[in-house]
Amino acid sequence: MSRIIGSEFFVLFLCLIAFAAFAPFTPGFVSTGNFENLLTACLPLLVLATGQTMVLITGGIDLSVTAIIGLSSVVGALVMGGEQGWLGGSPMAMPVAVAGMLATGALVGLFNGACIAWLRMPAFMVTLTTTMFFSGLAVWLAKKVVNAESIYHLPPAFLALGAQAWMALALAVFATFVAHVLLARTLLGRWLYAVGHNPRASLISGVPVAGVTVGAYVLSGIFAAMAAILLTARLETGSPNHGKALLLDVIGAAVIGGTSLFGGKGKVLWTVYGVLFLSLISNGLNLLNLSDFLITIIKGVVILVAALLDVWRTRFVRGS
Amino acid sequence: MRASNSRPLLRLLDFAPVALFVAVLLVFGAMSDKFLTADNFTQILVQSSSTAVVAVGMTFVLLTAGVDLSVGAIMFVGAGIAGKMALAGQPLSLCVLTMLGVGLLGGAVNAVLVTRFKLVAFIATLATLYIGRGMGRWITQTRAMNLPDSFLALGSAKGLGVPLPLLIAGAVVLIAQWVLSMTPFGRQLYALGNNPDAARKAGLPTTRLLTAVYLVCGVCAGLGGLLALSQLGSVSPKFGELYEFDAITAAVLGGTSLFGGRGRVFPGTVLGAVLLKSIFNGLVMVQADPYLYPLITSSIIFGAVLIDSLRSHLMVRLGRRKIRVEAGAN
Amino acid sequence: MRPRPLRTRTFLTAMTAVIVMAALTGCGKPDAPGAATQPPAAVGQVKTIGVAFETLQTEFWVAGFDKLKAECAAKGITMLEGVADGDASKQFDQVKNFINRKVDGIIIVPKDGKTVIPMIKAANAANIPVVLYNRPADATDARHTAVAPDNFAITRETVTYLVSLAKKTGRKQKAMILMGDLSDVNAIGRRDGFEAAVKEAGDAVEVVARIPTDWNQEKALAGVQSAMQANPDIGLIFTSSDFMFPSIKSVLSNLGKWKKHNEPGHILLGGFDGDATAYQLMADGYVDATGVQDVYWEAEQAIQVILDAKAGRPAPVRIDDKGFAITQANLKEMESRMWGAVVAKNKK
Amino acid sequence: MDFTPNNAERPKTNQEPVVVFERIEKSFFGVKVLQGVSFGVGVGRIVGLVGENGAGKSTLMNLLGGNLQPDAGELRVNGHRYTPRNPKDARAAGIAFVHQELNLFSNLSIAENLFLTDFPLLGIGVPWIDRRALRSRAAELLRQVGLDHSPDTLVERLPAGERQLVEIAKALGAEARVILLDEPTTSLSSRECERLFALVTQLRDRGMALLYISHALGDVLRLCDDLVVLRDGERVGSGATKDFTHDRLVSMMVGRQLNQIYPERRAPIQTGSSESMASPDGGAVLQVDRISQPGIVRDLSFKLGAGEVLGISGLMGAGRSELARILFGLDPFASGEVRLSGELLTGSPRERIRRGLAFLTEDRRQEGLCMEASIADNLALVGLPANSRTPARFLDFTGIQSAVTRMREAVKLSAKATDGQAVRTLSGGNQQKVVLGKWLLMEPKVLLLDEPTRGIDVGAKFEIYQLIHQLADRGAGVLVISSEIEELMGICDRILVMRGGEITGEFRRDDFDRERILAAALHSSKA
Repeated sequence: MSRIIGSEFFVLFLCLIAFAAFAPFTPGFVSTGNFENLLTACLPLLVLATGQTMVLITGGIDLSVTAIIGLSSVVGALVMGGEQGWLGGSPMAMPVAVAGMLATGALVGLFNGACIAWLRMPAFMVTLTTTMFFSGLAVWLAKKVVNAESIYHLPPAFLALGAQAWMALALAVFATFVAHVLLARTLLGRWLYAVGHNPRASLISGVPVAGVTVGAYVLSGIFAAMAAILLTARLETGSPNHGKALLLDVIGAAVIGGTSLFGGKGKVLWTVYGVLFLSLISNGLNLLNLSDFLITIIKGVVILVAALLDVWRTRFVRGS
Repeated sequence: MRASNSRPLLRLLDFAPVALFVAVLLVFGAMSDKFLTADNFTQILVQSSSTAVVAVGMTFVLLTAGVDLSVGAIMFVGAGIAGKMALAGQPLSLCVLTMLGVGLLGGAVNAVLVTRFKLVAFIATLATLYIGRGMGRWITQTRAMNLPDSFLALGSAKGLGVPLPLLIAGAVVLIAQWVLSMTPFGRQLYALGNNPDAARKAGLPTTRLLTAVYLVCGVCAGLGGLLALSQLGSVSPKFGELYEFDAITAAVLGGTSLFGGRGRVFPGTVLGAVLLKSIFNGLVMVQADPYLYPLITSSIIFGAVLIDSLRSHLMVRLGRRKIRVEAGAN
Repeated sequence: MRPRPLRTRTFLTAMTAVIVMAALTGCGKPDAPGAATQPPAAVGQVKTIGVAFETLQTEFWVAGFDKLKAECAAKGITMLEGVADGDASKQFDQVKNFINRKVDGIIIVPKDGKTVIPMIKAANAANIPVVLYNRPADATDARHTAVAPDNFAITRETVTYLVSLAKKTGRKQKAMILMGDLSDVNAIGRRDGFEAAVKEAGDAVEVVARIPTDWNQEKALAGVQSAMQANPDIGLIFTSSDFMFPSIKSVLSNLGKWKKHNEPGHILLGGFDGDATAYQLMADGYVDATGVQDVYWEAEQAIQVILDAKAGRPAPVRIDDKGFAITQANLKEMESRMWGAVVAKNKK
Repeated sequence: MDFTPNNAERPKTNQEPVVVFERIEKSFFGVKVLQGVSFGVGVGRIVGLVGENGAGKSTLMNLLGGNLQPDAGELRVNGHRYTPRNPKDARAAGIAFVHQELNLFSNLSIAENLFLTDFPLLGIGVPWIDRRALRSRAAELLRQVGLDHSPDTLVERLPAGERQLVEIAKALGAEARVILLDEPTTSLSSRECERLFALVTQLRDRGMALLYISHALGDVLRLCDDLVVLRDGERVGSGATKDFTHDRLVSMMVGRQLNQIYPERRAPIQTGSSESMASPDGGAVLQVDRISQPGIVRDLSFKLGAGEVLGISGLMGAGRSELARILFGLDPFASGEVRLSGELLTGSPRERIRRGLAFLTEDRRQEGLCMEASIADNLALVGLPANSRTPARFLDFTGIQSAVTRMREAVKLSAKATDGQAVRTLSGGNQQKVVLGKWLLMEPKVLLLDEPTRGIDVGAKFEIYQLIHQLADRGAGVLVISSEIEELMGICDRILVMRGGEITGEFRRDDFDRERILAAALHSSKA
């Protein structure tokens, strides 16, 4: 018993429980189709939460991910968009656009990181304001450049990412895996944890604290851009609105997984479980045909319960 | 040497928030002759009243290094119930009490989660945010409710020539500032925010203090909701949305630290709230391009936060102990 | 809490675990206990319809939603619902869930005309008829039917009426528009309709305030207050949705400018939707005109299209809700066709 | 404050001490940490409580403070049974604590700190602070402890020593009859200590009972009237201070005959390495040449030889720690230059570490360790870059693991601790060993140590001294900053004395002299 509660697979067990709970009562829950939905649906969240995990580990927080999604989605579409796109039609369109999107994410991340690491501004406020700014910028861009709210007619090569479930899956899993290796097996990974534990001690021990912090936000930005790629391809549209609703889920998923908001504690694997759990719940509730306000309430309760379980089990483990 | 001549710079930065505020006013004033008028200013103040009140409550929580993301949801639930009651013909006074009661209740829930169950404030209130939003939509059935004019009357009523919302907000601010600076409770809050462990060792009633701040925050949310209602005259399903961020922003603009132990309600938080509203008001006045609103607003907020962090940065540097008095002007 | 070496294996194990779960569910027979409750869709007969709304945030959407519910109930159809809170991706999931549950038809209120296209394609692939309710899709070869009003035309008609009143005053009137969320097609359609009508008016009307409300009553309130402060002589206000009238009322009554259309000092008021609030305000004589879209008709059409499709009768790509501008002039004869009027009367 | 009432209360007849511990038993998870400990603290006495870390001192304190309850035995205060459930009860019983790490609130004024739990109010039940009364009462307390600051001064403006005095003023304010001081001198300069001791003696003469816990045995022997020695949760000795000598005390604490407190400092020869021939006067590994930073240090110049252990003495605030921080690149300096084995030393701490510079700071908790992280992670932190391979700096875990194990043995870390254990759970001594191990891992050319043995028990101290010498014998230069002159005299080859940011004296091992060193530290150099 205590082994299960103590083990880091705990949340995965919760997932199985939730799964078992839904299966009998939820029409269409247990079916290949639904599983594909579930999987494809949770991919953007997965990538986002993974990026967020790296920031949380350094003791920071990145609220700007949703803005990054909107902005890079628009940027990408502006590059490869069919009608008025900068490279519309050309074979180079897709690679350049993807590069552009990732670059956008990296740049916004760089800005966040610079303000937080070098100007010592509180991460919460910095990313809150940049969220406002860049999502505004995304709308403004689309409006001024192509005089539209969103951009359609993206190259098929790009849309394949969304159409072919396995491609999206491959991309997301790859990204997650890279993040995992980075955290668990590389110098930067260890430095991220060290900074999260104690920046001053880290600095004195020769950790380039500022650099590492910036790195975390840049990575988070890039991962947000990847989520933007997934969403844009899936919805076949570049739009400033993509992913707006995801912010709280992202942090929720990471924390449910067991990542600490105070830094130094967290794993990509845990986040994967957290995301899986949240997605299972919302997918199941959806199929149960509950009214949307009930779904919202239950979501809140789930986050609460998960947090309580975490507190309870850390006590439990300490005790035994 | 750098340290010595950076003192005036520090003094400059101390005034920076106010300076920025004035600057914003002047710029808009220069661009629209209607902006810098008594009427418009009272109007801005009235518009700020609800945000200010909620932000006051938020300041209490931030002082203890906590945060309350659920204020907007609490407002919504309170407004929903009060609205239903009003439409059912209940007297205004009862509705008002209900809103405050809902606020108190919401605060209590958060308090229990944070103090008894030892949840991180961010997560606990994130969850209550979801739950509250959901309940609100359920209560209102996501229908917009148009309230009886008695609410609007409340908003447009005047006491000694001052709009009622302004009077209420003013009273809240004064009381809050008095509590923070003149009562044992207030001072103990600062202590708690500064060093929780030491606070416990010193035998401060930490649990009671924490509980209190979340209750205060909840009630302020309820009251803020009331002020908003009294001007809107209706409850839409978006009521109170993103208020939590406005409140936090206002507090931080006013120099409150997110890490506890530092901050004032007056002038700080109030200033922040008013600044937020004057930006929007000014943008409308000067007929700015609608697409630029978010860009300009966020830039100004960013500037304010930047200045504040530079200031505390400098403080730390000056805080370094001097060992020797340097002879002469070297 | 440090990442220990050789975690990669654990990671892969877990990932496999996930995949295995996939496999398991995959093998789960479609007629597993859950699915069993679901009747197989018989040809020509409509058992279930999936309804995916982008939002329920205003009276207007709720009215449509309720009407659809009622229609389904009347026809003995199970209605599955989904509300996406303005998140296209979430809506896509909901639509996929419908498809996965083998519904006989899907009615979507899309976030916008573009993101909905992949959803339509998905439905096409599963061979399920799709109806876009109230918001059309951009040009696409994906098979669907859109039952939608012409935001532009209706708004233009409404504003033109207001302008004509403005001209009667003989003075050049200053005008203000409350715009919706600038990334919402309907909001844009209505704004363009407004601008067009104003342009035609020549110099009879001058727009002095364009306020972005993000469909938020409070922003609307603050906006109107500020604008009235800046231009006390504003004589015409148009709101892109009726649910923002309360904000306008609040400001104007504070300024003592909340006057009936036949009283002196009245400010010309126009809106869009034709909801209960608007009806009440028109009946009381405060609002001059509002663009009405025929919610009920749209709902009936939507359901009908699906029934037809199942019966093998193809429907046109576009069914226009002509809609109309209801004004103080034609209030009496038209109010029967104004959904808001019905709602208002039912409330009583 | 007038204490006669307290004395009056005290039953004159029975001579029972104010505080009595009687056969106290306490165990955690089945491990006995206190086994039938009994002793008392009499009126007008200073009782010194000494023992190694883990001997049970802190547990005793927590019992007295009401943070813990004894499994068996009883506590008595003024002859009455005393069963506190929380710090409040303790305060009510007139017991006050002065903790090692200060518990003041830097964002509040002195006065507010003094009366935080019982503010003077305008009226009973009126929650309105009477500022005037607050100020005057605070001023009175400050006078008693001899602090001449306005009560409104923010505590963040006070140096550590004065904060300590404020803590005591707090105790007086709470009308305490028993004051318990736990390692009160760890952050004080010797002058501040003298001031503190004077105050403590004065309080004793006023009829208060004081319990004094410290590792600084010299202080204990000078200050206390009676001593109680704990070892492994048992009282192994007690009695009037005069019956104890330093050595006897130590051997009681450690439980074995410690023939010396400082290891023999032998001239570095028999180590095989090439630098081994480097004598203290040999080639300098670190050259500091006229570095100045306005307001901090002026014209500092000195050499640190290969294989030399150089001590820096001086009062707190003489600029010793600041010097170290400047050398390590944490603080800027205006003019002058620093050379590491001949080449100019510049850049970030990271760069300097790469060049072979290491720095053990005075603040173990804040700057030395990641308290929540594991022992292994802390030990490995500095060595990580060396153990990572391009591309992408993948970590060589086997290399790291072996290095960690090597270091654990090198610093003799207690065998009980597992690699995965969080350092927070270790004793001060073991924590310090982890920090040291972290730096030894990189085989530094120059090691800067700032108060390396502060708050550490005798056994661990000795081992740390040995490590220092071993490093020097391997040809590294070691710079030791310490407030304990005896310590420096015990382990250094040479001692520099600093005052007001300047070097005011230099002593070679053969002419070490406590008095002259202190003199150089206090007023203009006589060296």
